[in-house]
Amino acid sequence: MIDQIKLDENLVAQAKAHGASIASDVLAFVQGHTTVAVERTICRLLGIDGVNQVYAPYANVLVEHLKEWGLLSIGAAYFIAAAHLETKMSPQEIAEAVDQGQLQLGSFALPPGVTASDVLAPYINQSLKKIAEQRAKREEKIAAEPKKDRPLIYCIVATGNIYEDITQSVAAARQGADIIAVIRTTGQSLLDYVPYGATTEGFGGTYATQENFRLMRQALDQVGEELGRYIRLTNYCSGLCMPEIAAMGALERLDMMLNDALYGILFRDINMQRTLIDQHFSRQINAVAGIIINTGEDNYLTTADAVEEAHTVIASQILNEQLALAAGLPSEQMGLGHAFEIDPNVQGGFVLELAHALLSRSLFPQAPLKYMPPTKFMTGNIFKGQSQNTMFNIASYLTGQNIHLLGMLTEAIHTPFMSDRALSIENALMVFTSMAGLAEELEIKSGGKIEKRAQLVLEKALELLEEIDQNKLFHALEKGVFADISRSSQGGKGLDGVAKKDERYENPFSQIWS
Amino acid sequence: MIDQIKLDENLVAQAKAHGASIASDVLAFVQGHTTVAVERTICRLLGIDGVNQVYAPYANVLVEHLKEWGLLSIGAAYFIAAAHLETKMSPQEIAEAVDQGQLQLGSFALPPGVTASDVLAPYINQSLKKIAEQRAKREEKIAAEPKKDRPLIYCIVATGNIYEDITQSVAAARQGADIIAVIRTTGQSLLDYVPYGATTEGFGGTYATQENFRLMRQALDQVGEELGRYIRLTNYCSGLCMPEIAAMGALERLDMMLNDALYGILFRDINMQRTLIDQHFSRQINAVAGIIINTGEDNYLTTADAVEEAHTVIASQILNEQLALAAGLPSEQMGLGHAFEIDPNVQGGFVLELAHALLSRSLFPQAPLKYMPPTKFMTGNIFKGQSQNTMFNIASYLTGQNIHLLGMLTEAIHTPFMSDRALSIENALMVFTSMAGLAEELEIKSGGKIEKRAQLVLEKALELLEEIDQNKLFHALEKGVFADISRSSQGGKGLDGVAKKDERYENPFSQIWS
Amino acid sequence: MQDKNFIKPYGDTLNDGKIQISFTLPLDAGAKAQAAASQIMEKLGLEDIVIAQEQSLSPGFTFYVAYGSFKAAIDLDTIVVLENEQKALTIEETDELIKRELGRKLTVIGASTGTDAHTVGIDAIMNRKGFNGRFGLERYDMLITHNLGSQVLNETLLQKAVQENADVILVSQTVTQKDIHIHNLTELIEMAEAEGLRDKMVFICGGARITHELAKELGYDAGFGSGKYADDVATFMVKELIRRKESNF
Amino acid sequence: MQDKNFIKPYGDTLNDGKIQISFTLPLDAGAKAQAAASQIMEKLGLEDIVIAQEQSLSPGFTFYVAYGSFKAAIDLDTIVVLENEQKALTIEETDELIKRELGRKLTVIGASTGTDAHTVGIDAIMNRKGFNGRFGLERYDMLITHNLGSQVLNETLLQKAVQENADVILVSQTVTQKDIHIHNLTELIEMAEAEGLRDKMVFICGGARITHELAKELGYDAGFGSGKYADDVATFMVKELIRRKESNF
Ligand code: B12
Ligand code: B12
Ligand SMILES: Cc1ncc(COP(=O)(O)O)c(C=O)c1O
Ligand SMILES: Cc1ncc(COP(=O)(O)O)c(C=O)c1O
Repeated sequence: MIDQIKLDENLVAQAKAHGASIASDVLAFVQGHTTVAVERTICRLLGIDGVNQVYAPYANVLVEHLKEWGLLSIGAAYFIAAAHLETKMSPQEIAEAVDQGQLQLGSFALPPGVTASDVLAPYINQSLKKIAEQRAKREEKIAAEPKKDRPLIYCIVATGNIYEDITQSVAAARQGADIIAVIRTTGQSLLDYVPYGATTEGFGGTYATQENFRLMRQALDQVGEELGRYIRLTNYCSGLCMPEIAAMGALERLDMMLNDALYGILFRDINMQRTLIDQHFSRQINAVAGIIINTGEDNYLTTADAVEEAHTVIASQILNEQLALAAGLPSEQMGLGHAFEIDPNVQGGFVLELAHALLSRSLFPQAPLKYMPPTKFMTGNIFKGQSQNTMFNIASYLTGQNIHLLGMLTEAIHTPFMSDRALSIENALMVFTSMAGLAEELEIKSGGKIEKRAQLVLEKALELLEEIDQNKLFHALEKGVFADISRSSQGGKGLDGVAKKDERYENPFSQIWS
Repeated sequence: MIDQIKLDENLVAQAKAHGASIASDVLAFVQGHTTVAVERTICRLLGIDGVNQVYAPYANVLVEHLKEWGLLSIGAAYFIAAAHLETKMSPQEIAEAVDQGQLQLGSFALPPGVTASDVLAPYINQSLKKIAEQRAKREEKIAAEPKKDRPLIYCIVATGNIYEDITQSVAAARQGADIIAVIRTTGQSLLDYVPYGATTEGFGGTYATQENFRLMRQALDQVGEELGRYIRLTNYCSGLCMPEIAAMGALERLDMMLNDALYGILFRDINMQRTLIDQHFSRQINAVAGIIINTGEDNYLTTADAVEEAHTVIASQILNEQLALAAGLPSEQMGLGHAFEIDPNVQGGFVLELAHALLSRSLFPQAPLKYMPPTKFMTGNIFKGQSQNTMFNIASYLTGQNIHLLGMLTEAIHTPFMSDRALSIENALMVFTSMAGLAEELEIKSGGKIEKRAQLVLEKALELLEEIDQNKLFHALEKGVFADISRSSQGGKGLDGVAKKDERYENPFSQIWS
Repeated sequence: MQDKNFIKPYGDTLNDGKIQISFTLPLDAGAKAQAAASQIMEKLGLEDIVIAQEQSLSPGFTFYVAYGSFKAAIDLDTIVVLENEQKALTIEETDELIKRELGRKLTVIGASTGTDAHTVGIDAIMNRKGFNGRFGLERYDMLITHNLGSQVLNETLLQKAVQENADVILVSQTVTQKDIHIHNLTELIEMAEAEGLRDKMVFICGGARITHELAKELGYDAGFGSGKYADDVATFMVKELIRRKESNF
Repeated sequence: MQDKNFIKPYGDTLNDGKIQISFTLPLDAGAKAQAAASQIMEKLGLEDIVIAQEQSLSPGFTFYVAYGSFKAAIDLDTIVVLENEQKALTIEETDELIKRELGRKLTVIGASTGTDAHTVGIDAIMNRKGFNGRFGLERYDMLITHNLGSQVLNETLLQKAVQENADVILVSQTVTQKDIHIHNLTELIEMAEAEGLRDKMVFICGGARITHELAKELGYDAGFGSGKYADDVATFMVKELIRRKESNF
């Protein structure tokens, strides 16, 4: 059996311990703070939906109002509860009234001893119930479908138009895709609000909106019924609205969410305090909703070298793992990321890829790993691209990966056409069919290059984690340990949306889930 | 190390013993006969070249003349020697005189005790010298080039025009091809003469002519110098002129020749007596010229099923091996054929392919095996074709094959364009580079499916060889044991060119090489 | 373009017209060859041209991969479905039809002709077991079949046809390089015409690169390419023989 | 066609014109869609059409792979090599030229603009280490460079340019879907014009899908796509600045 590799258990334990120590540091910081995004998420989970006349979401309207009046640190739940107690208005009515200038939330206060959780219990429970129902529905559908002894085929759609996305997704499902990810339009992650309604105008992707989630979920459920399979849906809870999108996904039964503790900091220049607070609440939501997170370690290798920086992927996986555990997200929901990004012209590169893939596989035996295809060394030569992807499909299959992000032969050219996806699915299914059973027939040479390489990368990851643990994560990010990118803890976008929690502060949901 | 597999040595020995017994039967028959092609070959090796006014090769003119006068069974060497002794004319002059109706060979006879070999010694030695020189030149060039730790990339050219073929071949060599095979025009194998001169009008291939050989050899030597590599040249010595082409190849320094004991019988409906006699002499020539033969077992799998009929490939390889040994051709020159022809939609088909490839590899450890790419299940979907070929490249590399016939993505459409070949070479080189060293890192599970499959196929091959041995080869071919094709020993083309040897008969070359 | 009967190629948005192209130019890679590549894309009538890849194959030859949008549109209303594209009858239906309308068994002679040694195609049509699960003509009760195999001379094929009093001739051609199939197929029809056989028999050809249009152009009654099986051929030939019989009255 | 300045695509024989095509039609697979596919090949001006593959992608969508021969030919004499395709100078040559002809250091400001977060392209041009072994602009003694990174608003870029008294603006755009790059690039030029900066600075854009033609159309001085490096850009900008200086006299 090839999908196992011997690791030095002592090294593994040390690396994970450093990860846990870093995560507990982060947690301590996170627990003392909130953000506008967290507060908007609470609003949404209390049932505040819709947009006002200038298309501002009511959740934003309410939270902006708090921020304007310097009340952010006390939190939305507190004021909604207080206003509700006094006016008997629902959270939605309260938000609309705020929008109309009819309410000033600062004028309300909770009587001593009364908590927002108590006051808002009916609203809270309604959301919890809806999330639980969606989770149960997913579990039921998955239990009913035939099990697959191979990676799940994950395809992206990125037309920018939700209706074209649906056409593409349904076709992909019929061709054999197991998971559909609707890629987000460029720029959405920097918006400090979630757009509303069905959208048809994105660039390099489609807006993540609750209505778009609903439309796609419906279409996939329908084609899934027809095919006797459950088609999983993925979107991105990253960027300045990370936890809000987590909430929307939980309500609309998304199955996976791109959610990385560091991605926004590194690749979108979002402030690190903001991101780390947001990701914690997002993961609590994902955890309860049974949503698998997909982390973004693959991104490192699009700028840094996949051989030299292999250990940063491993270190980051451990960080993501430990931060996820800190948020109550179990291993079974950790789609930790890695990627097949070694230059295909590197002599013996495939051997290294196998070592890396097996290292991830063995470090996180319970986790549904997400394996990303070649992107950096894809070229306009789509024929060569097709064979690069074949090699990737083989590596993924042999090493027992779980979430197999399909490489597209046109990666270097455009977001996928329907035919690109079909050709790529055909490629993967052919490999999975023809190579069925191969992993069981092969064994890795004990003490050979593959084991040695895995050991080396693990050692280097441990060193890096040690260093981060010593210097603290914020400082390490300032030094630029990941993807050759350095970020300052006071720089980046969204820092003004961070607030230190007041002692009156309450997040009823986090309380339940902690 | 993956390119080894455990075989039951006892089964191997039995199978080879049956092969040897079948071959010795064939040899007994062959030794009592000659054919027009063998006689023409003797003419050519005695220096008879060129064509007459109606473009008939002088070798044909002379041998037709003998046939007309019922002298075939005494052989060309005898009469040329006799005429030479009397007229002092060179073999070429004799042939020309016969063409002009100026000589009647039947009127000459050798004095008792005088052999053709003695009389013609200067002419014989001249050919032998030329062949030896060409062989030495090849060996020198190969010794000077860097060794390759991977299969040699074998590409076909098939434009029908020798000059376009050269353009294509030179480009392919630059792209990384190690071996160029000039595919023959459809129909040439049924011609009972070898066309003359440079040709530009073939269909699905280019005429095999001595001049075409020379032109291509020159072009490849030139580009090879430039690249610091030796580019090998291949053609077909099969069909009704099998041994003549062997001779031409020996003189023009071809490096490999398609030459199968059964191919012509099965796939061209050439009479089996004729083919078996011709192949023996061909192989003697190939042997002395240091030319690697390529056998055609792959062809079986284009009509028969690759899983069910895998054992016929093995049985035929053993037959080809034993017949080659009987002709003095060493294992190092046996490019025994097999093919990657299992439907890519067969569950676990790749595992079977590995078993088959390893079985061939292990049965003939010294032989430079020729591995053929997918053809039957190639479709007009060139993108899928590219990944089928990637899987083939991997199988070939992992199992340590030697002569790697490159699959073309356009296999189901047309003979290769320059770009098809370039894309295929790129595909193979990428696999060989990226997977370098992988075979050493993997081991085959002992007692697993791969070993069991190899054992099963070997058992079935043994059974078949037993049956052929019992019934004799002619009879087995009548029963249709290969490729679902049956042929009668009295049917097919070219039987009228076979003659039983007279006691005066002499083949000076065969005598030297036996 | 709004008319539902006009269509364009589809990339990821309706009517985006996206097409993928690749070709080699007999030029060295570089600015000049790139410009020539773009000109080719323009002459193909494409817009939004993307030259995605330029790759030297050898001095003097450069390979391009490109994408573009097809400007024109196809009017579906102008498309006529060909006579050999009718729905195939089952074996029973065909046998029944022959019995009813022609009242006798039909004789079919097939071969892979000229120097062509490919038999899998003609066997797929004629042999009992057929291909891809579609049975061959040998399985029809009302057909007498003779499969002459491969490398059959046109002369031999016609001789046999006369000898057996054939109703239908089936010719397979697989090798098409330098248009050898056109040469072979034309020769057969010319020989048949010379011998006065052309109208006495139904002439059908087939092969991976044969289309119905090509067959008609060459003077055949029909042509069948890949994805066509015995039932398609049987349906056509029987209907054609019935049509001929009827038009003779 | 005999004229050596006319060329056609090359398959395996000079002037065979062979081109490979693939596309999807929004139609169910079958005779009608096949006919439409052939019509598309004809409208592309191709002959010897081979529809090599028909493959259903989903109900309503069918994929085709086809080959054909290009009827037209390209007249190489009509091809003009673009101004940004000149041979690149070395770093030393460029520095030397700046010293000699302009007599001062030049200031270059670069960014990946709008919402575009791709930095590898602009870094390849600007960062010291460059790309594919070709050093970046930071390595030039006579250039002062500012790489603002990604997701930079056009506004911010122009502000910075004014502040630093820039000679050259470098803009990178990688995401091109729904023509967002055209929107971003146009906006920048319009803002520059409105602020009277357009002629004071050399505006250059780049990215995998940017061509020189497109750049010119959008009002830029030059555009550079893949396979272009810092030396190409440096050569162009210096020559352009010298040209401007000279034409001002
Ligand atoms: C199998 C095969 C062989 C086998 C043939 C064995 C045999 N007994 O038939 C062998 C190995 C012997 C062979 C040899 C050669 N082959 Co070959 N071969 C193939 C291969 C791999 C498959 C063809 C096949 O069997 N297809 C399956 C059948 C069922 O499909 P089909 O023929 O299209 O038939 C269907 C329809 O077309 C239709 N049909 C066919 N005939 C007819 C007739 C009628 C009347 C009707 C109604 C319908 C009909 O019905 C069938 C079912 O749908 C193809 C590549 C490929 N993957 O397609 C190359 C291919 C056909 N071969 C090719 C060539 C060039 C050759 C050689 C000439 C090479 C050489 N120079 O040595 C030689 C043949 C020499 C000769 N004298 O002909 C080329 C042809 C290129 C071209 N277009 O000109 C191909 C395309 C490979 C390539 N890319 O170079 N080949
Ligand atoms: C690396 C990468 C990323 C990294 C970027 C990391 C980083 N810091 O840059 C990450 C993972 C973050 C990423 C994200 C996304 N990506 Co991206 N990514 C790529 C990838 C794999 C390689 C791009 C690259 O680095 N090329 C190498 C550089 C050196 O090449 P280059 O940019 O062409 O630059 C050269 C020339 O063009 C020129 N040049 C470039 N800029 C300039 C400027 C000037 C002034 C000059 C003179 C020259 C010049 O010089 C360079 C050297 O020759 C490509 C696919 C591919 N293989 O090409 C996709 C690709 C570019 N990404 C794509 C997309 C859609 C995205 C996302 C929008 C997806 C999403 N919705 O989330 C996001 C970006 C979101 C956003 N806000 O922009 C698409 C773009 C499709 C299109 N044409 O519209 C591509 C093509 C993938 C695909 N097929 O879908 N991506
Ligand atoms: C972890 C993660 N989050 C998010 C994204 C998408 O980017 P954005 O959040 O800017 O839409 C990616 C892109 O691949 C990613 O890997
Ligand atoms: C062993 C062998 N000989 C010959 C040929 C070529 O056929 P022909 O001799 O008809 O040219 C092949 C074709 O693949 C072959 O495999």
